[in-house]
Amino acid sequence: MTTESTNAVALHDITVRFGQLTALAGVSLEVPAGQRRAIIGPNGAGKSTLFSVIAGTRRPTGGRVLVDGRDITSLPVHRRVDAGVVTTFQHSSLFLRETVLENVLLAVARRARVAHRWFRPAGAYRDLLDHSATLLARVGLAGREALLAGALSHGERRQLEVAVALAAQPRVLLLDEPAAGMSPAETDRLGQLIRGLPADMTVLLVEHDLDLVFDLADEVTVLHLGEHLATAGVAEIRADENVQHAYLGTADVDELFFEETS
Amino acid sequence: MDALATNLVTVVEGIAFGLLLFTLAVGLSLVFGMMDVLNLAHGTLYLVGAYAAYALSDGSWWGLALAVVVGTVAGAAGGGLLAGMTLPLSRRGHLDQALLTLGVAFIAAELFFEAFGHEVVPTAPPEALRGSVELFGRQYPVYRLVFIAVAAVLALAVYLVFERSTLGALVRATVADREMVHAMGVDTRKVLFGVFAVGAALAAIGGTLGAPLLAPGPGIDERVLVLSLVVVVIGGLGSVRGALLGGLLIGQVQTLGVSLLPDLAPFLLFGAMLVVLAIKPAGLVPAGGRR
Amino acid sequence: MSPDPDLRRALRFGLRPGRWTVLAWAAVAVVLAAAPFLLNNYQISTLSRMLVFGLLAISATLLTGVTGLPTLGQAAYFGVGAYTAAIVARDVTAIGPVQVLLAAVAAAVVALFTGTLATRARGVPFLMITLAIGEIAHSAATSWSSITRGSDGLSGIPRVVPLPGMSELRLDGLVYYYVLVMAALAYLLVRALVRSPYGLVLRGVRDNEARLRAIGYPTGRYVLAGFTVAGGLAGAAGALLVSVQRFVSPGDVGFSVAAVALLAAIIGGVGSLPGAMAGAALVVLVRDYIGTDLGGRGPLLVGAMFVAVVYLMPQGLAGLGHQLRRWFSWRRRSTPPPAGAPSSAEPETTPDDPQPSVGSDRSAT
Amino acid sequence: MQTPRHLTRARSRALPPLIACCGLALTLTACGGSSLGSEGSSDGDDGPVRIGLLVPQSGIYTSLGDDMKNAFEMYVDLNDGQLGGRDVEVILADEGETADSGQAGATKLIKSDDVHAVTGVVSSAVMNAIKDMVEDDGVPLVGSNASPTDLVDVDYIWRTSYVNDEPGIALGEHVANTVDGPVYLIAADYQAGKDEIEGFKETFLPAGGEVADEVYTPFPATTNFQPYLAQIQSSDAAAVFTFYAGGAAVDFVKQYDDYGLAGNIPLYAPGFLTEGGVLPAQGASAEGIFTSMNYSADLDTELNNEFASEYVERYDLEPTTYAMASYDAAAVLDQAIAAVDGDLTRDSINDAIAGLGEIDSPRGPWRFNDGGTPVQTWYLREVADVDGDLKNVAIGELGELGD
Repeated sequence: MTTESTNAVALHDITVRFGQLTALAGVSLEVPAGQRRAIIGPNGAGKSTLFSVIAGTRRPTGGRVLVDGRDITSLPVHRRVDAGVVTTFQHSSLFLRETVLENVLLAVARRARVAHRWFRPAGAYRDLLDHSATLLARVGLAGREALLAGALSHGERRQLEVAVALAAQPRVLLLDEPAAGMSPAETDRLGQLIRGLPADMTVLLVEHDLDLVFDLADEVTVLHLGEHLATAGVAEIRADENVQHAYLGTADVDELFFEETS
Repeated sequence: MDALATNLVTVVEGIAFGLLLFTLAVGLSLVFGMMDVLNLAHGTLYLVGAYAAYALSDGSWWGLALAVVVGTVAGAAGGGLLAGMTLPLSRRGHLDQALLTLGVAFIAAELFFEAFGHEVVPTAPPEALRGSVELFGRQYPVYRLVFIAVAAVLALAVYLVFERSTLGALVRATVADREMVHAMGVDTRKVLFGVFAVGAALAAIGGTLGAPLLAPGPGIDERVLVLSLVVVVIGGLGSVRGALLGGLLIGQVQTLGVSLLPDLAPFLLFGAMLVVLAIKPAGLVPAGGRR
Repeated sequence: MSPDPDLRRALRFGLRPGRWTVLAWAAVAVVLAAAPFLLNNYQISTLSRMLVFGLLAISATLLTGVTGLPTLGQAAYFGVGAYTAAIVARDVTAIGPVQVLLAAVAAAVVALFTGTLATRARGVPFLMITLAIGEIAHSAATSWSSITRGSDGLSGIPRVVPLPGMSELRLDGLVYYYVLVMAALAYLLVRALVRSPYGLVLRGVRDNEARLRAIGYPTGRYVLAGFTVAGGLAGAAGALLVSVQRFVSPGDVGFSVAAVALLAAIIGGVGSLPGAMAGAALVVLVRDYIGTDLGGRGPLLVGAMFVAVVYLMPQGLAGLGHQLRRWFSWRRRSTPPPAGAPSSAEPETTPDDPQPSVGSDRSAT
Repeated sequence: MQTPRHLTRARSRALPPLIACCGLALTLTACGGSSLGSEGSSDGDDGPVRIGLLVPQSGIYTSLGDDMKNAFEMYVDLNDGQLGGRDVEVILADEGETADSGQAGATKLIKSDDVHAVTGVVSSAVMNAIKDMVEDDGVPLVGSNASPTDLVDVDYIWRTSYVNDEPGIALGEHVANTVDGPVYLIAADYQAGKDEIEGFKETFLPAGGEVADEVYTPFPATTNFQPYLAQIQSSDAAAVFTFYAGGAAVDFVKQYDDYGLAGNIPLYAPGFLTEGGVLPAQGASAEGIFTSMNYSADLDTELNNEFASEYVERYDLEPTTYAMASYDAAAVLDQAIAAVDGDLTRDSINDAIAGLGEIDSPRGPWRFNDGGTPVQTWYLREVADVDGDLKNVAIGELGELGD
């Protein structure tokens, strides 16, 4: 089994309670470095809560979060980014009154340690501008640099979300339903983008578009009612009785998985 | 024993001042908590009630009753006017609302002083309620005791309406999520106008009844505004219980606190607020709200 | 797909100012330089006062407009700066720039300490904490009479000496030039800051502080630094006030000065530096210059001005250009655009940002 | 590539500076005179003599401002529009409430309206704010109220009212002799309050008086005096000496009565506590309060009866010390301008004032001492009901001060 240190992300017995409601009940998980791990489960399974615990926006009631073997359970959000953990938001959360380029530049400037410079104009940092523009081109926003982020369509905002996250140079990238509200063409482009991510970057993906999930994921983790139901390769998960039961209850299993993939 | 008696009377005085602060602040808290409108003309609404008391209450019971009625109606009308003026600004954030309402406050204050003079005007309570009575071995004005009773009843009524009745539930729901209530087919604009008018009327009643405690004159509208803001922020935005708790706390700070720590007096009001905000930034009893 | 040759076009403040802007600023420079030759002593001292309050309004704009934290406390640091400069002028040196520097440092230190508490809050609690800081500073100025000489104020302040070796400035016109130079210097510093990466981070705090944290920024430290810089700026403005009126009293620390600073920033168009200067000039013009002649009608006029600005100029003075241009373009097209024509995809975002609301910002999603 | 949205704004962002500069250009064209030339000079012209009247017309001191404006204009009117035999142009400026507004008004009068002399000024903070400008520009200022104790060795500033601590000094000895037991000192926490308390102690302590306690209440925040009054009751004070004016005076006197101190613990104070408009607002609560003042409306002298009756007829108000001092300021200017032979300049007027001897006044005869403040008789007054109206009734003299 992979030793402790090579795991990019390890969760030990993570519990999250809201009063009486238990969102996560003792979830343990290990994601080796460089793996593309998808996390699926019906609504209310605790997917987003799990992400918020890893990203640091929510403190677990119990259990520990380790990244590269280091315990980051009590680290604030911005220190986790320094540790390489970067997340995108389910409802896109951008700097709507700044331009598209500036949205990415903010993350790039932080990484380049120039964010505190107060005298030279932002325009003087040509290399950072070019790097930001390159990232925008990769997510398909080439030419939209000068627009205000607030002026983007919903799909384009999702693309900018990913660009901003990549600009923070993550080692562990958390994508929270990146394809939500995207057109098929945009979803394909997103798939290519994720596939093209560097091999050493670990990617955790929460997504309802199962075609995208099964296409991209090395392994899939299924959560159900706050519990870790199963983790396995794509094939085993599709065949797993419990998973089908979890998704469909007792209904007939056929029509869920067997429609033709054109 | 003597010192205890003095402090007890001061505590009673703190309750009287605290209840006055409640009637002033609850309107501002609801309007701000619910309509998200920063109304800096709230102090002027106090002047509406106080000057009504000065002009109409001639020492008789009828005078006072007339003053209360006129004060309430004028206050409600003032509230409606302010609601109408701030409605077009609802999309533009608090700063524009602050600029507008402060402008209205400046204009209204000047009109009042033009009419009633820049002097502090005599606002004597009705004949029957003048004079003092024995309390803990000290003399205590009758009017302030009556004021405590009336203000307590008023506070209870406001509490019951807003926290216990269906109308109150509707209002609190609008505080929590205006869009959802609107989606349920309720014309939230009527609710908002209603709350603005009721909040303003409460401030005006506070002015009419509180005039003998805090007489109307130049600078009083700013003092009432600042006191109301402190009480609202300490109590918690948009919550009736918060306004009551905040009012009583500040009432004691401004009386008991001042008598126990006289040389710290200038710093007590805002020092107390800083302490509360440092511990609970959302106030003592934060309303649900979408803050 | 090589990226666009000059990306600076894609920055809010990236571009070199266009022909129009350079022309406008040149005109302003000429007028300001010529003012002392054309104005009498009273008008020129009013103009100096406008510059002082303009600088104070810019310190308010840095917090309210750029960082999205409306403040009612800048009068406290304005007062700290003024009293520091007054005491330095009386007991240490009459050299202006030294007074301004010491005043700015003193105010910045006070801002740093009080900021640690204030910047933990946002929205209404932040506004109220700054109001409290202002009122406590006002009470302190009144009661610590051993230092501030209490409510009657500190007078007997020598005239300002612009540079070591020069003689003191006796004529109001010369004092005006000194204030103009110092104010211009401060203005350019703030303008640079707004255009810098740091300025971008402050704007990020205003737009979406949660996302800023999620890309690695310890936002608290950046906001506290911004709060301290704004405090220092207000302190510098206080020092210039002392050079103009050679007197400082608790009145200069009170709520009315804090309100003027915030309102000038709003009238100017939140977030716009030239707008803040223009807003402060308008408020001082109405309150001090016109108000004194109206026999007590001053506050009435100021109130009417506020109401007028809110309704007639939604984006303040800075937004006036945008409004006029849209009004002209609508008239030139004579017929309004056909109903079916797709209105531009962009939602109507104003050139200088819709107002940051004190509470939660619902405009984002 | 879509035209970038913010490019189109570059032009519109140019407009705010443009607006600011045309506004300025407009104001420039409207006026002449250079601020780089010599100091403003109002020498040698033989037009009307211009007197600047700087009194509050907005804010909390407005009623004092009205008294001073009424009395000054009454004197000029009674002299058919002349002072010292020359036509007079009275230029009004609003002193307002703060040092800023006062300084703006004074700067306008001295540097723009180029007045020969200035009179008025209610607030001590404003007096401090403008004294350097008045001295440097050499403009005679005949102040008719504000008079901080530390305003000394000035050449162009005269005060027809009093010095801030004199009302206290006047009462000290009298209270020590008439009250057996400690006296509680309580005043508003600003400079005038401190001056009054220090002045009172200056004569009270040497005369054997004993102080129960000395407390200052935050100004202007305090409107609720109950906590302080409770402390007074629980102390062994046999009498109280206090200083309040305006709204605070109304609150203090009414609550002094409400909480049962009136009638049990005698109250002494400088006349401002019950002077002018505050007395009707206090009503019966003010009865029996002893105050010291340099004037009382019911002084039975031929000049005062004339002055008081004329004032009541014109303004339907009893004259106050503020009105009397402003009336005397007009008298000082009247006599000074008459004494000037040759060019009427700021300096010639100032020198004439310095040369004035005794000035007859509704308060009785007085003259300037070498500090520029009056040497005058102080009166003890008591608030009494005089056929239905409450008035400050003069019941004795407290001796002469200011020498």
